[in-house]
Amino acid sequence: MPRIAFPPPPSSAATEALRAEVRDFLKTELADRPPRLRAESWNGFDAAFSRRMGARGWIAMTWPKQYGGHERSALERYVVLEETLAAGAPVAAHWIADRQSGPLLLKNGTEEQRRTILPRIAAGECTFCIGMSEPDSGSDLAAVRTRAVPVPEAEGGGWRVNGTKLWTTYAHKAQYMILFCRTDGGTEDRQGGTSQLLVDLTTPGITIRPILDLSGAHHFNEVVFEDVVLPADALIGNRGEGWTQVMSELAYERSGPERFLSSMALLIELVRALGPSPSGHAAIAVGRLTAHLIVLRRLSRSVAGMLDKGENPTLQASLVKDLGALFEQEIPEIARQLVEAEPDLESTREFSAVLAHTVMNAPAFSLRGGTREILRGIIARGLGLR
Amino acid sequence: MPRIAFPPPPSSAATEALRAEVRDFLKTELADRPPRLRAESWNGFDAAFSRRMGARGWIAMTWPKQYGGHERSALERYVVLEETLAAGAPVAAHWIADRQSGPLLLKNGTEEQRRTILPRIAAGECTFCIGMSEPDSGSDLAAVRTRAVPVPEAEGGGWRVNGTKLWTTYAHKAQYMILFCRTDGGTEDRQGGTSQLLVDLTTPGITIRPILDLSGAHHFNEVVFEDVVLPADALIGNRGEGWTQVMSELAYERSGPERFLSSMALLIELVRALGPSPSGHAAIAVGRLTAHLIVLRRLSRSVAGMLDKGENPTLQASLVKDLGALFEQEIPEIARQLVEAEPDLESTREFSAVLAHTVMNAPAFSLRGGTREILRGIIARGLGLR
Amino acid sequence: MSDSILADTAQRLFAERFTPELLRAADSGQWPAAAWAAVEEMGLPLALVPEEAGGFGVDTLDALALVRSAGSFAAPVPLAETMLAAWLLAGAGMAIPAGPLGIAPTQSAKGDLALTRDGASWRLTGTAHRVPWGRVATAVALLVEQESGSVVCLLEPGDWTVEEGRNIAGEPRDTLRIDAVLDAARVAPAAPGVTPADLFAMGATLRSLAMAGAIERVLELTVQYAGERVQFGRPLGKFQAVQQNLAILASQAAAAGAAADGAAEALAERSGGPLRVLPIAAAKLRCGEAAGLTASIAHQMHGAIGFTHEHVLHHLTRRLWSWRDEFGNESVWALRIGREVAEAGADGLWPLVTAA
Amino acid sequence: MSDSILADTAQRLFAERFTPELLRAADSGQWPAAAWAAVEEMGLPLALVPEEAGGFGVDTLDALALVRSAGSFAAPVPLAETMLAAWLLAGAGMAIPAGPLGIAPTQSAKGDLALTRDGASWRLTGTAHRVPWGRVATAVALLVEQESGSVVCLLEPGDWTVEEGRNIAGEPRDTLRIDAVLDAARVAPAAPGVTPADLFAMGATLRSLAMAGAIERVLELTVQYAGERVQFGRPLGKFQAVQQNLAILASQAAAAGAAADGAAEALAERSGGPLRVLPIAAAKLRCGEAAGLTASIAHQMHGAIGFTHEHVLHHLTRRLWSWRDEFGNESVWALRIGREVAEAGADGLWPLVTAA
Repeated sequence: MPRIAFPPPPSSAATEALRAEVRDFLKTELADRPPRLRAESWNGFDAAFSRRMGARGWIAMTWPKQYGGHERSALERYVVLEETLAAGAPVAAHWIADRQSGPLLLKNGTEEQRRTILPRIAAGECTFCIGMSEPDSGSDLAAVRTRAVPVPEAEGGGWRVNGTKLWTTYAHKAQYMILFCRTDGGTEDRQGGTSQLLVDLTTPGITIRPILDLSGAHHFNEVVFEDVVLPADALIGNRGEGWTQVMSELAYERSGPERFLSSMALLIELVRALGPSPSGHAAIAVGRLTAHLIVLRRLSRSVAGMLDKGENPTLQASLVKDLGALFEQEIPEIARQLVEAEPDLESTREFSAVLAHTVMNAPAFSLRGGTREILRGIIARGLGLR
Repeated sequence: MPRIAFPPPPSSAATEALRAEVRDFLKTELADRPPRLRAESWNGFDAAFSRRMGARGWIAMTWPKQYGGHERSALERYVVLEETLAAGAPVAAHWIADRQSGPLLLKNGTEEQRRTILPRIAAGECTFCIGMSEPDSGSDLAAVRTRAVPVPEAEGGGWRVNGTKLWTTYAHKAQYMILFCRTDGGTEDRQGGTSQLLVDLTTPGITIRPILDLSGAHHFNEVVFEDVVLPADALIGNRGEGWTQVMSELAYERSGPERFLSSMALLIELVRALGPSPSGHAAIAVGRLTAHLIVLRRLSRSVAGMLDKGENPTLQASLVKDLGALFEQEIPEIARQLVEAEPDLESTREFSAVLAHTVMNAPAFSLRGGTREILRGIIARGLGLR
Repeated sequence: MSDSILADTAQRLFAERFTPELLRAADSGQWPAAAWAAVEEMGLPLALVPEEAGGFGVDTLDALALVRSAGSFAAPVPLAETMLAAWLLAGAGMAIPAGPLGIAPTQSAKGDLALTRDGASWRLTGTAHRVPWGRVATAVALLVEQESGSVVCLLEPGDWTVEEGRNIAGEPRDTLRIDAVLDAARVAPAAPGVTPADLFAMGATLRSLAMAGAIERVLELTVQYAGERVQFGRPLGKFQAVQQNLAILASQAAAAGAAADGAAEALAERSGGPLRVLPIAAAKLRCGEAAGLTASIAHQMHGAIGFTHEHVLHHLTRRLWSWRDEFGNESVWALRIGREVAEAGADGLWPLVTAA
Repeated sequence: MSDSILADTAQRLFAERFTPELLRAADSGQWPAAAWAAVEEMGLPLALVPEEAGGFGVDTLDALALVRSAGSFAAPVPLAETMLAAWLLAGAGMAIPAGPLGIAPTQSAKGDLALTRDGASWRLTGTAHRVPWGRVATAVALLVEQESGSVVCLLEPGDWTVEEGRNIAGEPRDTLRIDAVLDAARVAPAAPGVTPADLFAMGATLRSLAMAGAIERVLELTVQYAGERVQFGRPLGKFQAVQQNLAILASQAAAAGAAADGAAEALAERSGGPLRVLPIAAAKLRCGEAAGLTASIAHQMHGAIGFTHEHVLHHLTRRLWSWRDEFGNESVWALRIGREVAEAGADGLWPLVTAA
């Protein structure tokens, strides 16, 4: 069996000054943000806030300066990330681009794409969305049917795209989409023949329709492509290597603080509701959750340290994600038994509103970025069992 | 999807007099039986107690009188069973025969077997063991290698048996074994070619060796057959139908009170240790377990009612077993956090001793009679998924 | 009306009326007046009322089964509440108004409501919290504890002002600010032995039944989905990991169903004496626990599909998340059982279980 | 000695000495004297003792790693306890006797022990409960709280009578009835800041490390077994249901390992000031929780095989079941953290977590 090492995370002493700075900033920025909005975690969208984060240099922190980045360490980025998430700051306007699309372009984009787009992301002025799932492809990405066909040079070149993407978060507010689609072969080729394309969402032929989630909120969208023509250089990386590129993105993003802080607002409100002298029962429950949080954070920071050293901790990252989702989902189930309050989005009590939000969103915590069952299959493979 | 009905269990009013009688009997019988022994549940062995149960008419309750039975209802039998198990009475000397081997002989045995053996079981004077598992066949019974070969008439007839059985509970105290073995074909035939034989354990060629369990106790045995010759009428039921016969035994025995009362002694000692004024925390925990127990008992009695009517509630029985094992396994995990006491088999405190016993035995609750994974597979099939 | 005809007719009505479109409309705050009228037309709200008080002579267990059935359709109408209010009024010898009726889902009415003499009339003041569908109620039946015993008060629109609220399933849960002068005809002693704690337990029974119904339906939907949805070239239901989860779902449905049945029996067998509360407490707790697990597994199996507003699943799961907290959550009832066990003592535990 | 040489040498020694046969013998009450002598020969019991006090200058983290390693072999010797006793004695400036040493695993020594002046000497009376391997200890180091601060007492055989006891792993946990007159050389103030609560937290750290080691080993054994054992014509590990369980096992091992590392760091970084207790509390709780889950899954996967006395699995799982309750179970440490969180308040929660 391969040994699954989690080396000690890098010392955080060096980043404490940055942490204090971020906390100060957030304290002012979020002074009026009620817990029920903080509970939205990374789904909170505030373009102005994102611009101010950009102005502070807290987006694109690790990227090269020539593309608007700040060449700071992954650990410094980690500190900014965990502080903003723990505080329930509205990061959605810059978060996807900072976390996923920007790094993809940095690694695989054209020089033109890097030069024009990355600085705008860094400034907090450019929102991305990710076009992955389709009506008949959930966790099974190889089943995508959206297709990009090369347009003959004679007809102007580029790609003609047709298909439908589902569950595209914030497509209705984004400027760009990273589109995962088929350029060659068919579903029988499984992962082969898939590619990633950069899509300017103002391109003609794109229709974005809201998909309301179970609480009636609008985060998701259906994005329909009807004979959408993209330029030739819309291709990111290599034709036919879409799957490989996506997998390497996903593996690295399984273990960040976003994987265990989704219910943080509720945990905080729980502590508030219980007050300074909780019953033994309540103190034990909160103490236990706090212990789990401390350990999860250590695991996550350990993976961050490995990533910073250029290692490939795919298995470790999967373990953190699995543990993190369990923790996030456990919090509402525990909190609701400790405080007498029914979940109620519109309640005058913040605890009730935060509880309602968290109860209704918790099921997604073990779906997004691959279901729990798939994740555990990946872990089993890492243990040498498949 | 097939509807999984659990009809209301039969009213217990008619059996209350019997219940009172059993409680009275057990109160006297078990007056000096300390909780640490009651915790053995159906592993407690006391031949004298079994004889007294027999004398009371509380073994073989539903069998025909001509074979020593008492022709009472399945519901009356259920009452005796749950009362003895809840009280932690030592039933092992008669239990396997009453529950499994006797009914098998009643259904499939020869008239001679019925006439000679069943009355002795009913009297609590005849202990059976079940020879199922083998070194390379755990849950996969089709993999048995113990083989019974017909002996030519010229050489005296009957069966010659060779092979090894493992985990045979109380083989060292039993007079008989119901042996599951192969009479025809090979493992490639899967279930086909297996049969059940009645084995008098005093037959030459049989060696019984103890297998100590993880607490060092001796319940299990290895039983080795070396050219053991059994009479021709040792065959129970039909040659080659061993698997079918075993499955119909198992299905009916998935849902009795033995499937959720294994940790009852600990639950009782927990209530005792907490006293009349438990903390809110402890009261909630005990209240929850009690609610689960009430509901499990209702489910189990509902299945008993269906069996009594001659229905075939295989799916329902599997659900009860799965829920029951979870409940039994949860009790030690909850109890240990509510009372300050380390588990200790030799402790002067009964709670510690009962806790130790239950912690160490709990893993078996979801193994015996088919593992949890296999059980859930059976349930899934019942839902129409396989 | 014969039992199974009632059940079948009601189920057909629910299936016809409580369509996904209607559920969505109700979710956005619309009162399904026509559907309610059809339910009322069938007489279902009077199912718990004895024949001599204007009911149809429905067996109590059959009446309660209607609530379970309505739960399985996520019926967005106060059928259970109106049944309960009608029963309460009938017990007090009062006439039962037509239309959806309200009750207050609180264990103790003390503190929140004050009933005082006002000449020949009475004056009732105070607040009733989270009254289901208070905004459309044609009347509200409240049980108020007085020195002399429990008293039923019949309130009519105008007796209260409404502050609208909702549970997370979108069902109205309104706060009624009450200041009413009630003439003698609208105030009467409750049937013997009926206390606010009793009414609370009855409410818990109705919610348990509704949860059991919803859980069974969620199981059905999920098994069906797993059989149809293809991933990685096979139906989901062929994956062992999915099968194991669905087996757990089925066991929760079984437990919830049996628990709710037990509560219904306790309620049905009552005749004047005190309610057998233990089976009811066990049911509300067990159904509440099953509700959470069921919702979680069903969403896990449905994936993103189950999260869309268009899908029927969330009408059921959001009700499960709401109902498990109404009329006492798991902790509330567990504490009640736990105290009873502590009083019975270690050797009283098993007798207490067999008597439940 | 270089760090990894120490670790490797120790591991080789453990593997060589703590064979299944030795574990079984120890289980039946035999003291593995030769194996202990070899451990002592290597100097391992002095690993926490500073060089200036007779130690070998081992880095604290490396010293603690030995306990984890011993845990993974279910080593039936008081290595952790002797390390702790030696550290305690060294801190008080006392000589460290050879042989296995005992300590008392209680949070507060108050009530159980009384230390009084007896002329130029001292008199210590009372009871030390569940002293690991008390029966073979050549000396026992006890920390007694006095008005003046914590005092270390060095007891020798003859100072106590033994009532033998065992934990469920068969490890000696003896009650010592103490009535001893101690000359001044055997009584000394503890190192500054060292209290019984501190010693208890150190014990919790050592048990966390041992659990982390045992859990890793259980994972390894179980993955190996699943890869080898064939059922229904395939290795167990090819079944999706088994894979899902082993993934959970791996995640528990990861959490336990990281938690124990955190506790070890807190202990290692201490220099005179108070211990950072939060990471230690989190570790004991988290490892304890992982211990239960690990044992349960491992036995589920091993089936009946894991239940036999002959198999090595239970030497590890029974230790996990014992160790999670020693030096404070999950509730004890959760309460401690919970009280600290309540004091910090809602807005202090996150800063408290990042400082842990």
